[in-house]
Amino acid sequence: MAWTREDMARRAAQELRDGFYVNLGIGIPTLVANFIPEGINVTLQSENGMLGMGPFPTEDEIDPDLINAGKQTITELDSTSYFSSADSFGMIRGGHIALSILGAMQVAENGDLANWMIPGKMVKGMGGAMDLVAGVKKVVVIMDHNARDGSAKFLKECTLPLTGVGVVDMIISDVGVFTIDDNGATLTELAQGVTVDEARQRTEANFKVAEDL
Amino acid sequence: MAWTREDMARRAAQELRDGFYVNLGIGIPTLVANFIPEGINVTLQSENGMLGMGPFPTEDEIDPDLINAGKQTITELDSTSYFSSADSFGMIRGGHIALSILGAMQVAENGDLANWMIPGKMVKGMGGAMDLVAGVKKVVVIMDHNARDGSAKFLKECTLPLTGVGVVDMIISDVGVFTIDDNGATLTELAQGVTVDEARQRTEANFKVAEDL
Amino acid sequence: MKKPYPEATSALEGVLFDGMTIMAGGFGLCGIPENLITALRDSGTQNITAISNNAGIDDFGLGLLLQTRQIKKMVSSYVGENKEFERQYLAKELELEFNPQGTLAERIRAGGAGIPGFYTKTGVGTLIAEGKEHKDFNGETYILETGLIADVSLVKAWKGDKEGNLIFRKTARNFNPMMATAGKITIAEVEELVETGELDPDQIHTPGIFVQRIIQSKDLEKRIEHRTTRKQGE
Amino acid sequence: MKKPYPEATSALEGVLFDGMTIMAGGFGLCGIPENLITALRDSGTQNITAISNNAGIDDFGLGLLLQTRQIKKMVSSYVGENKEFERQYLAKELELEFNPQGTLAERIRAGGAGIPGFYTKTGVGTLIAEGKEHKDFNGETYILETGLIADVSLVKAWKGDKEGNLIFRKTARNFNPMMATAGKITIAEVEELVETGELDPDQIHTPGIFVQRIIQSKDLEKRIEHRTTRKQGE
Repeated sequence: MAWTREDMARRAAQELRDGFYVNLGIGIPTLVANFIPEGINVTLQSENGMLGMGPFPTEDEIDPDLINAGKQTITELDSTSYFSSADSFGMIRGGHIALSILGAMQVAENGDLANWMIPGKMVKGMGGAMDLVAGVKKVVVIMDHNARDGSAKFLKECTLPLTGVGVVDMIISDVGVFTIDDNGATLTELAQGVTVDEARQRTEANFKVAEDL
Repeated sequence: MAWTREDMARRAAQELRDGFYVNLGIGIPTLVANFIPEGINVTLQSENGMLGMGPFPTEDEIDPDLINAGKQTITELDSTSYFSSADSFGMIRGGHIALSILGAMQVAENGDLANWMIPGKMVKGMGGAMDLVAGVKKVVVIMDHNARDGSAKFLKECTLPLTGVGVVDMIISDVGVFTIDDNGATLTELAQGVTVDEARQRTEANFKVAEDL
Repeated sequence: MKKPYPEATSALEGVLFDGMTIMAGGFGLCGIPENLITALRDSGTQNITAISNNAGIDDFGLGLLLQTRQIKKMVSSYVGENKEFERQYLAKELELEFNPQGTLAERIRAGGAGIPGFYTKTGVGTLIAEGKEHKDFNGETYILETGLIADVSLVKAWKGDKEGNLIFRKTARNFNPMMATAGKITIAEVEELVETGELDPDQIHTPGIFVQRIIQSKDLEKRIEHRTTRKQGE
Repeated sequence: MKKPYPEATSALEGVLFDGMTIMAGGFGLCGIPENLITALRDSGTQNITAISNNAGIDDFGLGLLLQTRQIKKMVSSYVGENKEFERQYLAKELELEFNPQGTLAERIRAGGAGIPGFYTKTGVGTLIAEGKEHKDFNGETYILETGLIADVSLVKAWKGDKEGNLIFRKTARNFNPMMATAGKITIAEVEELVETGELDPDQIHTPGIFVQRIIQSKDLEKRIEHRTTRKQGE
């Protein structure tokens, strides 16, 4: 029984450290906010110009001037500040955000990331993804380990157009956790019920296996 | 009887147009604010981060957090806004200021300006002068036509290190008014009691003389 | 030099021309100049290059100008919310230039601040970097991006005064402040147009020097794209 | 991750080292981090490279660190107010790098925003341009300037909260906001340290992400360089 989306989000939340400023992508990464460990205080950045993102609003609290980067209505906190898009991406590009958690279509064993474009299909645009992976100190990908057709998404080389080169530091998938550094990829954790063999079978990328597995 | 400092400031004020945003340098240029024509509304920028500079304060109004680029205490107006030095020079560099009026050590007939440094002497720094002359749409110099030793300051070529190349559009001196454009310099007005001959005698630069003189 | 205009149509008078470049503020439908976009549509101006983070939705925001085929080219970071956009793009009726969102924001800021080019590591090694100058600083590779300016910038603020000083509200700020600096002519619409002196000078986000014309918005809809809520007490 | 510190000396603990680069906010004596400068002097840190628009006066501001010979190099736009500076410079005891004020401000902003280099026309054809890369954009020549960062930035704000959010007052803002973004560690001193939530989120000039430590200033002098007045009724 591999990890569910919630399991992945819960595992990603363990990467948070007290005092971190964090940017969460759309989709599963958004769920990470639900699993922030007790005693850990993190501040969520929304790249459309907000630091200190609160929960979704109640019906009464909805404010059309207050949305996140996924264009969802949200709320503010005591600690909140607002700023322009230029200042927001100055923050991101300047390396002030500790951690970005986002989704992926493909990741390569050297950390290359593809998550914005499928040639031949209508392209919606990269939004802030290229800026985030280029600027944020640590990039964690949460993704289903395989595509719907079963093909591998963790590859020797990405076949889709890249979002960034060598930018991914960690993959959290239903199979487990992989870290990527200058020495390549390493499987460091397995989801319950998943074996190293299954992980290998479902992966095209080369990876080492941590000694304790 | 050539122009006094007040005469020069009064003449410079005639370059102001309604709605202009203007930056006035330290010294005689500051006096221009006293001669703004009736019905003309101009907004003074102070490059340390203020738009809408008011008059000097009364003793009661002095505020150490409110100074101009000459580090003098000043006051604010109803229209005032404050901003950072980066935003202030973005405004200047981006061409949003219509007119800068400043002093000069030397001006060349092609509009080169030298006003920040005398080699061999202690150099205080250029402050914002290089940014202003590079970014502001029209640059007017107010200066004594000759140095204390009688030597010319309006030259064929500047001998002092430059503040900007080809940046001066107009000189207002005790001798009169010179305009400078791609066709060179032209004497367009004479101070009362000054002849074209005297202007030539006191100038090294080549200049044409306007037909009406 | 009176900046206030009675409404959007008159505020656009004399500054529009076919083939022009327009910047329009907003992120999604948040903080968009609704009145000015409608007036621009009604003006019939053709072959517009529109610089805006998004392209609106089919029947709101810049989508209105797509419906009428007034836009020739979009410069954006994300256009995923607009079906008409997709149709025109796939039919090659519309040009599209994608910029990473931070690069787009910085290019606009640079344009307004007299910076013709800057280096960024965003997009290095991707399609975005193709044909762009590469340069190393301290052992890392960066690409050269250029400043952007517009013939007219349309921005939306919360409050403004008669000098054109603007204050934005919450995440409706987004691209508006930079676009205000990057328009040869900037026209602002504000929810509340107040007398000069009513805004605290320390809190002004956009100094009036950047705003040539200003109107008070009428009948703002402020549509919400994704109304996401939690239950009371959750 | 508690940001508030009891006073300047403890706020500087563990982040200082000989040969370090410091940014210090302020324009003239306006908006300078008085307490932090005094504490830096008392720390005895040597061979400092100080990036600051000015160098203080003989007995105030960064002048205090010149008296004690703790500064090896200044990066400034104007140092005309300081006799001790002049003496040390002429005696070659002090290095000096002049930057045009706007270039200095932009270099600091760039450093904080991850921009390693940008082009400007400021200084083209002057001594400032010597040895710098020149590049043409649209037929005009510009020079390449680089981003600046500091090991520690010392900034002064009016109000701050315990998250490090800052609000500046009037022209005391000046270089402080950019320097806050460009310090690997940024330490702020504020006239009023308030509880988180007391500052309006739309009015925060420097978001807390840029501020690692914060103190409330004690015994501020806020000295005035040129007390210039008009008579009542003038």
